Amino acid sequence: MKIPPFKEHNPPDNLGYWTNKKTGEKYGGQYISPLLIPNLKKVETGFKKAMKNEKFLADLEEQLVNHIGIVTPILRSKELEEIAGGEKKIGKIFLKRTDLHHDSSHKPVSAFSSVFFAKHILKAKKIITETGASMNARAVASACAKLNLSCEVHIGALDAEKVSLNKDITELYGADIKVCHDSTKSLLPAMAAALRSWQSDPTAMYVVGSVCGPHPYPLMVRTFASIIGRIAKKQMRDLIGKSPSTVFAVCGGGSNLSAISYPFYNEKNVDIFGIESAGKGIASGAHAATITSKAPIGILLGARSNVLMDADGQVDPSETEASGLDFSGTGPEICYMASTGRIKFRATTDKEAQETFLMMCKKTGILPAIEACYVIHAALKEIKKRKNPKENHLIHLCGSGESNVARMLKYKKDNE
Amino acid sequence: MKIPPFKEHNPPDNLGYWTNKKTGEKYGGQYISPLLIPNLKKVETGFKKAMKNEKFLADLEEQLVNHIGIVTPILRSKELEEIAGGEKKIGKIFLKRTDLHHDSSHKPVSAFSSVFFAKHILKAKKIITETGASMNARAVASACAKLNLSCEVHIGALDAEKVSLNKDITELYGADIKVCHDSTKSLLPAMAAALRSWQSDPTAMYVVGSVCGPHPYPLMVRTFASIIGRIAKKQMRDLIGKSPSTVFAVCGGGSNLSAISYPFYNEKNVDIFGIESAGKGIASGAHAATITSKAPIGILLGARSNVLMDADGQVDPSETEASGLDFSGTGPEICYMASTGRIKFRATTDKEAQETFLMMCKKTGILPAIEACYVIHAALKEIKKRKNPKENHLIHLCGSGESNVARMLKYKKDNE
Amino acid sequence: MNKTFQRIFAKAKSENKSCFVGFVTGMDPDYESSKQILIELSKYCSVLEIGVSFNTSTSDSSIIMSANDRAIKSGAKTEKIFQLIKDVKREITSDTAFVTMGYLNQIHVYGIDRYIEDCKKSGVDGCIVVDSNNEAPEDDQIFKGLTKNDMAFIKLIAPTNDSNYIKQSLKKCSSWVYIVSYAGVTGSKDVNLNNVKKLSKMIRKQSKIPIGVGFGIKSLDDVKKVSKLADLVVCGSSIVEKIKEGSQNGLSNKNLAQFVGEYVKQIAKGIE
Amino acid sequence: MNKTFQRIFAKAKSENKSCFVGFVTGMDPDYESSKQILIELSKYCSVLEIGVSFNTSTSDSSIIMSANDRAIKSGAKTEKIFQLIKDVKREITSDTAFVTMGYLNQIHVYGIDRYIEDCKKSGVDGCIVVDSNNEAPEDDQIFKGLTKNDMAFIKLIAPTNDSNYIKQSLKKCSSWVYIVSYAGVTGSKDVNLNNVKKLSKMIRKQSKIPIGVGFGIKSLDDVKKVSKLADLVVCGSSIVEKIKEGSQNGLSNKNLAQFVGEYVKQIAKGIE
Ligand SMILES: Cc1ncc(COP(=O)(O)O)c(C=O)c1O
Ligand SMILES: Cc1ncc(COP(=O)(O)O)c(C=O)c1O
Repeated sequence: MKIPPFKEHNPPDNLGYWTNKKTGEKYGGQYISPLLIPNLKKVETGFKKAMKNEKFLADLEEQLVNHIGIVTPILRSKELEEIAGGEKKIGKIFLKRTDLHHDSSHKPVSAFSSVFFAKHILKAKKIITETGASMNARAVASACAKLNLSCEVHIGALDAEKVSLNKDITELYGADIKVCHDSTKSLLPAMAAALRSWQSDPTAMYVVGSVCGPHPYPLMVRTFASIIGRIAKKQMRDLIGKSPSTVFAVCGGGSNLSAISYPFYNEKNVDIFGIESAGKGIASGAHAATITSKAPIGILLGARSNVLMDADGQVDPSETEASGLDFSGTGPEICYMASTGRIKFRATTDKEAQETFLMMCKKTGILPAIEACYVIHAALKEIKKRKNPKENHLIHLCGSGESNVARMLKYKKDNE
Repeated sequence: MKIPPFKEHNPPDNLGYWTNKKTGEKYGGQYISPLLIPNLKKVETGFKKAMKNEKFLADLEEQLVNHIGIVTPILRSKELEEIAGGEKKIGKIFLKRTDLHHDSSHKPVSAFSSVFFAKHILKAKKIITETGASMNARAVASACAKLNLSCEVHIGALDAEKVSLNKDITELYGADIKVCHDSTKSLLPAMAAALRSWQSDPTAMYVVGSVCGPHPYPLMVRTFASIIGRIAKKQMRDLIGKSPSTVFAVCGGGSNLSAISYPFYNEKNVDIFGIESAGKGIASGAHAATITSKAPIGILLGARSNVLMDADGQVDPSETEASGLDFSGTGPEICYMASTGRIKFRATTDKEAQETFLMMCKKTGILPAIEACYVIHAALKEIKKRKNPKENHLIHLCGSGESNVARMLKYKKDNE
Repeated sequence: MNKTFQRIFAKAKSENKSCFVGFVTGMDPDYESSKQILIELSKYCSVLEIGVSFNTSTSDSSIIMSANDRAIKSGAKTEKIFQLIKDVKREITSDTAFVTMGYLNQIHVYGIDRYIEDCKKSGVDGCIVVDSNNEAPEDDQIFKGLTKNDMAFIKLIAPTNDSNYIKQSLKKCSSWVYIVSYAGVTGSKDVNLNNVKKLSKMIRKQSKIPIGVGFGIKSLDDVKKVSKLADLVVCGSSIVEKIKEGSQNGLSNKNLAQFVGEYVKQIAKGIE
Repeated sequence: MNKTFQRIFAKAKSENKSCFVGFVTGMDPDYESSKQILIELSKYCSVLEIGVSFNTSTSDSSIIMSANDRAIKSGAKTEKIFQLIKDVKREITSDTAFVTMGYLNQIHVYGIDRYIEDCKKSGVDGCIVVDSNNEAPEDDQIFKGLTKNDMAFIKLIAPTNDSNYIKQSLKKCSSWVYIVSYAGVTGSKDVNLNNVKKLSKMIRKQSKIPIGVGFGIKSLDDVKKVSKLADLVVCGSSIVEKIKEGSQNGLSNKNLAQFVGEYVKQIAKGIE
């Protein structure tokens, strides 16, 4: 398959801001200690160079295709169509199967690309990253193993104590896991710890797990990840002769959402939906729905974006069953796209996602990542509401659920 | 990708025998209680019909491509070439990445095909299968969930007690798991229990986990599974303009070996290697190396083939770290191919496989199924010995190691 | 037809009765007890069917599988089963027929010709080989060997078998044919008389061969009913269960034999 | 230049000494103790740098992060830090400069203009905003607000920053500039004098602004050495560690203040 090349059609300005022209609100930027400014400039310059380096891009694509297995199928799911009311009522439903990637989620695409970039463009010898549920750590550690770079992973002490398949795999891949005892002992302080570590070691490169962090990370990650959407768009053309009517993706930091929807930003006829975790319900306050809960703008991990925080600016911990969505912010470009209304947002509760997980297993024979169940639930609801037999719906099935099995089997048995 | 159609070039006779012309020895057949004969005849007739049914074959292929994700990449592994002595000394090494399949191994290909066949050709409403490590059960249960058939899985009591990711996933897919307390409480009595259950329910269909069992199972499973090899062969042509010099695959029952090597049977220039588990060493007696240990011919689970057994014909339990290879027999066609010398056999000890597992994680960023580590070790050894820079080697990386993580991490820590 | 069966059938005919067939796994729970059980059972059974254990049998119920496990644990081997039969025959005077029941792998490993020879030597009258396919070369070899040595090849026929299969099977049956009363495993369901009637009819169209019926016969009443339809009434799982029960209660040797014998005596009364 | 700093630098110059800057996280471990600590430290410090806690700061060491945690737990909020400064200033007579140190998010949420106003009201003399990018609009706004209100905007400069970055930073620095002695986090390594020399040289080429040095200064000897090179010597992590040590040993309020003061007194003697 010939993969369409990347085209920039939502560039930030030179300082890494996306500005909402109506409100004047800025998203993104580079708010970081002066100690990290040179590191970021190196990444920025390197990234610009990389995107013009044909050989780099070709080599990277070759590895993504043959190692990450990025040309995953798009599966038409008659089972889900049935559940939503039948093709004759609601049209067709397609699943982009990035659960079939190496290391079982969309994450390895940007993780591998970033590490490949670090090795070949920046000539770095070491990668620093952070992790919550270890999906990102696993992907980064895998890339480091293959590309022979050392890998340092920061993880909150609470997350480190949890039994975690992905964490164990990260260890097998040879990563050096640093446990962070700061603050909430979870993802956010681990991210801060990773950034601090990078501050001490400018020859290393920091890799972020989503479209977050200071400029140029949000730009770089979505650019790398968008190969998923470029392929999906082409596949939809091959399948139905045109782009889908809707694109649905879950949104934690926003990488899988931008990964699949970015290439459709300019297509007005394609409705794009980002789905957040409403946790125990938005009203309960225990959720990870930054956008849906209308969280204010803050400056988190180096960028302006919507942030769950209290009146004094202390960041509130998010709460959700999906550890991959357990994040108090959202990537700046996504926040910008939400502010313009180009991406519409919905939120699914943990309970709804858990029920969707069981449904997916039993009715479709697919073991989805729990993260993906938030989007599937919301998509089915939206599709039922749209009730348009002429439509084609594309849902990003962004991961496989091996690491959710123990908790979900317990949930199943507790609720039988 | 246009997948080359199946061509029969090693047919058994009408009774399901492959006969070694030199020795007169027969492999295969249909040794089963008269109660099962009608069930088998139905499968036999159905299978013949199916292979001529263009629509069935096209629909099946469509599902295999889009649901199982069968067009997995072939990855050239420079890391393994380096380890074997460098491209300039040993040529090129390619990995067929069936670890990227839905449900993470080669098994779902024949499992899904068999269940699809049961539904559309036999109009069965229920599937019966057996399992050891639950890799097969997981794949069959997934197919049953998607195709809306009920699924009954027989598992030995000892296997059922083991913590097993695949067993839990099988349950999530909605399978009815029947624990079997007979005999060694492991895979073999579970297979017998599955066959007996089928005896009681002729409207169900039995699905076997490998190229074993009474005729037509060995024929049917390798025919379905060979799509892997058909694709791989075409991919190798696209990559290097010809077939590889060698094909390496691990051999438990033999399904992944026939899956990849079948389409090369007629190509004399392609050396085919099957790799067994030597467990603690062939001499120790604690192994699963039916062919390498020169096990005699027996009649196991309905077919003549080489069988690990004592002087009185009681089947000996196999012993190996790889639960997917923990089987006292080998499929009849494979035994036949071993007897003619067309497939050469090697065996790898558990210890060697475990070290290979750690090496793969650390050096290639791939988490292989422990089963696949037996073949990788033996392949590297053989490739080093051949020392031919003009050769292209194809190794079947037949599964992903999520379910091996806990044991392997323990092994790693114990051996550090 | 095998001589012993000839005599047994002739006697049964003269009494206007059918024959009772008792099944046990050889050497369950051990050699000596099994010997005593067979001796005791010979008082009530015209035919003794003796299972040769295979640890990976594909058609036995869990009841028989456990018996196999017990027997193998106590050292059951093919040659020991022959020894057992010889020992039993030495101690009984009744005109009882002996049939072995087993799977092909055991025979194949033992050597088909050697197996038949040893059957002959130990006074076996017929063999059941559950998984011997009519069309398999081994099946032909067994058939020829048994026939040459005046022993019966006893084939199983199931309700799901078609007339073609029945025809093939009957060709190789010389003394009697064994009807399986339902599609399932031994001991799992109740005997199915409708199936028996249907199958008997099909067989009768082709042959006059005596018909045995098994699977699910476990009470006096079952025996009575089947006795009306069949020439031989086979009772297996329920006897094996009794052996297990008795031996779990600490019985062995003659005590166990008596306990099991009591049960067989009761149900064998149903023979009419 | 801010008036307080003007006086402090003049005095220091007259004594041919540099100035000692003591850092604590405001409200660590609690409001009252923190107040007493600041009062006590004012005896030995020309400048008091007070951290405004942010629970997700990207540049603080674990030592400071823990202090932040303790402060937040005891109710630290931006407005309370202003209150604290006011309370402290009310009780001291020394001519000490007060600097806040924090992250942009706190200020952004508080409101930049409101923050500057409240700084002014509570007698703050300057602000460090660790993650305020020179090129960001917020940075301009802060710079303008502080300048207008005669407060210092104190920028950090790291050994890895290039001359262009230094130039940009110096443009916004009115009272002094803060040199980070090594690329790392506070308290993690020893002060790097080579870096300091190099950076000072680069700065001196462009400006006569007083230079402060921090990161890794924790002993009398460190203070002595840095004192020779810099106009201000900043000591943070080691003071914060003393607060932790004292409060873990059960000290609070004046007792804790005295314990910490004792330490600061000792190392501040290194000022030359
Ligand atoms: C499977 C899966 N989906 C989604 C996410 C959410 O991340 P993002 O919104 O950045 O794509 C994660 C994060 O780990 C994940 O593992
Ligand atoms: C990953 C994997 N490889 C290999 C095997 C061996 O099976 P076979 O030899 O039948 O392909 C198994 C069996 O479960 C397996 O799971």
